[in-house]
Amino acid sequence: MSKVLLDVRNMSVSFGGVRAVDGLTFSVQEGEVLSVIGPNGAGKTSAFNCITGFYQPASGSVTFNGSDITGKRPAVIAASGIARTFQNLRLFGDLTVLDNVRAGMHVRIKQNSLDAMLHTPRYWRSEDAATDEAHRWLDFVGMHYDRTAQIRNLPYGEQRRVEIARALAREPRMLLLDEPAAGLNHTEKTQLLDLMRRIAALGTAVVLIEHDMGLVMEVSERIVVLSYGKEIADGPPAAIRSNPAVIEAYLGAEDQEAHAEAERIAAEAGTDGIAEAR
Amino acid sequence: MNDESTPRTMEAPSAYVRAVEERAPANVAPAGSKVGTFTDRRAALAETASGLLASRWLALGLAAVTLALPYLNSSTYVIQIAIDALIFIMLAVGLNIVVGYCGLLDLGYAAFFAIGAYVSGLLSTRYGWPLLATIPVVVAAAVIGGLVIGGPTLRLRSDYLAIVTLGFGEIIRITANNLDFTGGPNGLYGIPDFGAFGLRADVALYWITAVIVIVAVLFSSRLGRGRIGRAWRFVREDEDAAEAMGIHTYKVKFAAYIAGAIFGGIAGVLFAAHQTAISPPSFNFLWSALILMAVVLGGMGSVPGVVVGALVISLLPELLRGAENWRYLVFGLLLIVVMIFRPQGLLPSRTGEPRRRGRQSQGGRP
Amino acid sequence: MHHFIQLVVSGLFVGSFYALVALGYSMVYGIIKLLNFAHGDIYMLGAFAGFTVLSVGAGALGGGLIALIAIMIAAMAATGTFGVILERVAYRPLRSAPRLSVLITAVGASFALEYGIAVAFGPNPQVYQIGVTGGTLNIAGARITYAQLAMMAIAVLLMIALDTLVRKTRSGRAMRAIAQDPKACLLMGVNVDRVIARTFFIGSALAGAAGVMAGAYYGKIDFLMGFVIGLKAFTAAVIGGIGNLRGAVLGAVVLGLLESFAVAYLGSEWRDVFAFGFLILFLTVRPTGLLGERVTERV
Amino acid sequence: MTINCRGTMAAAAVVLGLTLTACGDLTQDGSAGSDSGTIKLGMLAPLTGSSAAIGPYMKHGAQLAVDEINAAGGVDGRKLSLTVEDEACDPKTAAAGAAKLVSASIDISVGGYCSSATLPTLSIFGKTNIPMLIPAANSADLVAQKRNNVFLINGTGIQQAEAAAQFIKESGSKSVALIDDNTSYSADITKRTDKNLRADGVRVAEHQAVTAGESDYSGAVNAVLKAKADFVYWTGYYQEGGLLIKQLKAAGYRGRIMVADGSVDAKLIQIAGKHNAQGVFATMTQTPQTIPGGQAWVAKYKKKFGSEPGPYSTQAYDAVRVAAEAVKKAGTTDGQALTAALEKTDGFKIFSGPLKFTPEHTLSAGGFDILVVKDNGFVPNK
Repeated sequence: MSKVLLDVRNMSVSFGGVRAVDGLTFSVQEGEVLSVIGPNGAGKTSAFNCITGFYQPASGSVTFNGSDITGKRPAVIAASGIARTFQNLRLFGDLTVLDNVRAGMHVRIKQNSLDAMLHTPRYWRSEDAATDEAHRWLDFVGMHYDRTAQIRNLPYGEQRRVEIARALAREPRMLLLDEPAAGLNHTEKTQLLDLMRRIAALGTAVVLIEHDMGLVMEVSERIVVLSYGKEIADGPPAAIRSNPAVIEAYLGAEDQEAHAEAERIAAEAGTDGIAEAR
Repeated sequence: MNDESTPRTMEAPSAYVRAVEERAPANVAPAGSKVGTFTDRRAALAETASGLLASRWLALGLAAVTLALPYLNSSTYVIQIAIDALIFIMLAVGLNIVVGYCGLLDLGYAAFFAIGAYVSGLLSTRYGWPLLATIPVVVAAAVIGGLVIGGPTLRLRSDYLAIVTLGFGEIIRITANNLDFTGGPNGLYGIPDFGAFGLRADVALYWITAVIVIVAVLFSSRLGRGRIGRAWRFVREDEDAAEAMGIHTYKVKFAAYIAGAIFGGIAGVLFAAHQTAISPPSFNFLWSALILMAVVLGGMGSVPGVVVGALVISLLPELLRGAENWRYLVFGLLLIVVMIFRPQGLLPSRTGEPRRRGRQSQGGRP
Repeated sequence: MHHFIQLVVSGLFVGSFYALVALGYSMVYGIIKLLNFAHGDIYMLGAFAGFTVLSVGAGALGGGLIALIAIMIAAMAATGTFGVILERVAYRPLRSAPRLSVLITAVGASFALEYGIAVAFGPNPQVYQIGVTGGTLNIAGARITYAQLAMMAIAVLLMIALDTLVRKTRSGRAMRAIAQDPKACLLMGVNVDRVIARTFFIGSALAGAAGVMAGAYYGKIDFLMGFVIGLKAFTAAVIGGIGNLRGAVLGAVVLGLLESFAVAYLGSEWRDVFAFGFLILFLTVRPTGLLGERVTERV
Repeated sequence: MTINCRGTMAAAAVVLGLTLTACGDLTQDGSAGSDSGTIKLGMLAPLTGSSAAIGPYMKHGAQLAVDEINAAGGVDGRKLSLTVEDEACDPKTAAAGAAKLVSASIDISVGGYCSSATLPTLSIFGKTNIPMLIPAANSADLVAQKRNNVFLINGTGIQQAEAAAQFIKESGSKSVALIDDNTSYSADITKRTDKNLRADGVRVAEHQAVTAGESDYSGAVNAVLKAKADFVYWTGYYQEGGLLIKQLKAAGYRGRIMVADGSVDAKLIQIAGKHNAQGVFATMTQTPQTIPGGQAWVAKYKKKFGSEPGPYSTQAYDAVRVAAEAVKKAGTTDGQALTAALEKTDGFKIFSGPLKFTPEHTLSAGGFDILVVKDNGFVPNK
């Protein structure tokens, strides 16, 4: 189809003897909507964390847009064009909605400390441009509430939207969404589906971790299935639906539970799956 | 201060932004609708009070009163403690950058104050430099101090920083006490001032201090609202999320630490000029703790709050001369009580949006 | 040569005080990741608690080692209880608050303790009316007094007791479990609050014991005596690997020895500069400490 | 350019918590000597902080002299008044206190306890030409700037060091260890004693500085033993001095020990333990307790304040008397005239002997005695 944007080769990471990600290899094309699915504890979030630099992969390589980003600092990886959301919302709770979105623009705001102290024309220009752009992104995601309010006072669904707006404001080539539909009602899920299509239409590749199979099948062009940290299937939704290995992985649930628990405890990372391992 | 990574331009809207504009859905949120804000009345009241204090008119008025003080009362005593208070304000807004904006607990802030005082004192008394000329050297020394101590520790978890900075504060004080070069325990004396300009020496120093401190307060408040200031708050709120947005958190923390060091260093120059004699006991842990107290009491991250906090902490002992032990006992209890019942301080920072200037919003909100 | 041994003896002696205080630091840190800034002041409180007991019941107790141990147990009960109260009043309400808030609260508690004692007992030092006296022992040319030996023996006994408690008993297992994963413990029905309170009790009691020992051995106590030893104990805990109890003891001994030699070769006035400089250097090179595991910050 | 007070703006300044008293002159320092009216004396003394115990001794000593002089009709019919401000042994507090005294237009300063806290007050009093008769602080740095309004009433470190070196030499010591607590007062004495001893050919084997406020001085003790010193001179305060003596004795040190005036306190003996402290020497300024005939003064003091006089009571008492004498000689409270009168003072009787200032404005006659611990107190040696 088109150019390979992200190329993950043979990536592994383990916690206290448990291999959370075990020799994972997959790639993402430019502008593609790809879902990563798998039973609980299959290593999806760990894989995300390795790609975005929050975990150091023990082995393997991650190439993005032609350059090697394996083991780089999260900030460097983000600056190279990968944005992400978190499984449990990670917003700046004390700050306003607009400030949260401005975070995504941080590396693009053309202003230095001197401008800020002296309030130069450049300061006002850059601040106004940032504010305008933040409003546009909030419009884009359909954030309907007071944008000058502290974000922690907003309903959950709206916070989800702001987190996506913040990631989009990074102007990423690729957006990683970690269970964006969790906790949303039916209407909100429909809106999310629409939003993801509009994001893809911008030319941004979307990589989605999601448990809602209806959503996944609806939006994905391709699906990667993980189990025990390994890829077991890769293909279009229709093929995945009838893949025996996938069905086996989802049905053989007893073993999975134990595996999931082991990974969770080993990662020592609460429910989110990100420990600061730097 | 060096901000992280080269910012890409925002001047010309990228193809990306244009695409967004074209595709933006028509059903835009009603601007400023208050749906979903659960702020209770008390918080709203506090916000109004701090809003009033943060308003530029009140700030201008206070600056004017500060500058006019010698016309109101020029007794030696009033000028003396007013300069003390101004220097303390400068220290508090400097520490506020580190603790309030960026959320790094620095318990050895007096170290930078000491570096500033000693460097300017040494250059002026031993080598006859005019005090003004020592300021660039002081800034350089403060930056070096910040690099040495921040370099290894800012990578570590936040609570290590607290104790390492405390240790650093002690190292600086004890070293100044031990070296003959720094005058040993008696310190340095006979430090000149900036010049009298035909005025009474202390009044001239008052005005110089007032101008420097007013500018410092203004700058620290503006830094807090700009790009780097937002980055500090992002780091304070959630380091991981900030990293995920491309913010190099280590460099951002460093910038805060160095900015704080520079404020502390310049405050040290003013202190040396004011006291004419400096000695190690002036830079002990108690002093660092008092500055922290001013920041916490006033409201971490809120410049108006921190200024008020600094005024209270520096003038209260003068009003209550002679109750020292009780004072520290009350301070300690106050720290606990404030943290449990009002962690945002007396005048918390406003969460509202800054006003706009320059060209009006085009699109986005109707 | 005998000078060398003398320095080792001095280092071990000072190190055993550091160790008792460092243990409490490390325990509390290990279990709730709180840097209990007031811990050094609990050591001071222990010394004053012992002093008070001594002034009230001086006649009844007489002198000597038995009286000292009785006073020590009383002071340990007092500081232990105080530690529990401190945790309940100042730290527990903030358990889910940002870490900065709790640190500031701990600084506040430290201040309140120091100056509370200054107000209650006056700022001037107090003299302990009990002393451990006795002869001197000669080991390879180095002198060690029986008092020093007694102090070190008590310290070692307390440490062994703690080690056994943490490793062998049910409540020790609960402590280690909470240090691993407090949420899981809560789900498994462990009374987390009670275990944390117990940790504070034990840590504070150890510091209190060290305070009484210092009072009895040196004979002089004052309200600021906990400040520097608190810093040193933290340094020791970091050197050993914070959260690791055997590490705390090892770190304390290493720090005591290092200081002893630093004083001999650099002069007393540079001791603290050396100790804190070493801490900074150590954190740069090996932030996890001698026995520490990889530090992961829970987010 | 004198500017009038404006009520409205004054109200605004109250926000800053400042009391408005006067509108001074912004271009000149006011220093108005007078030859009538009350003679105002100001004193900075440590009323809080680590040395809070000393403040009342100084204050009472000075008050006693003021009351005596006033009762005898004052100075040329002019009464004396005394204002005391806290210095807390903290430079910043001391400077603010000095400014407060200047604003209260005192004529002469008779205070100053901690040297490091007194140093920043020199320029504040100096600007308005107020003579300073410093009763306690005695660092040589105080007179190193050669400000002509500064006079030291207490014997200086120089004189104490001379007395100490003299005694050490006469004791026939072969090897001396000097220990200070790294504060200005203490380090000054050891440094000068060191110099004097070397000049006299006595071997200084060890020079240690310890940190005040701690408990374990085994580092210093080890160093003393290693150096095989037979004479230890401690120049810090009694808290650490007591511990040091105790630990030296416990470690088997058998030589002589001497302490400086900061350690002359009954608590030294308590902390060191009575048996350890016996025979410890001390260098001390002459006190009423040690001066023949001083008992009457002590009785007077006790009757008035209900407590024993303490360190620097006599020096504060003397500072006031010297001040009064200077006003009497000069006939005015003008700073210049007072300074001239003080420089000419010769033979005025104070506790340490007949008063005459050296060109550096320090006492010409030392006034240091050697005391020795006997039972629970210090008594004159020999």
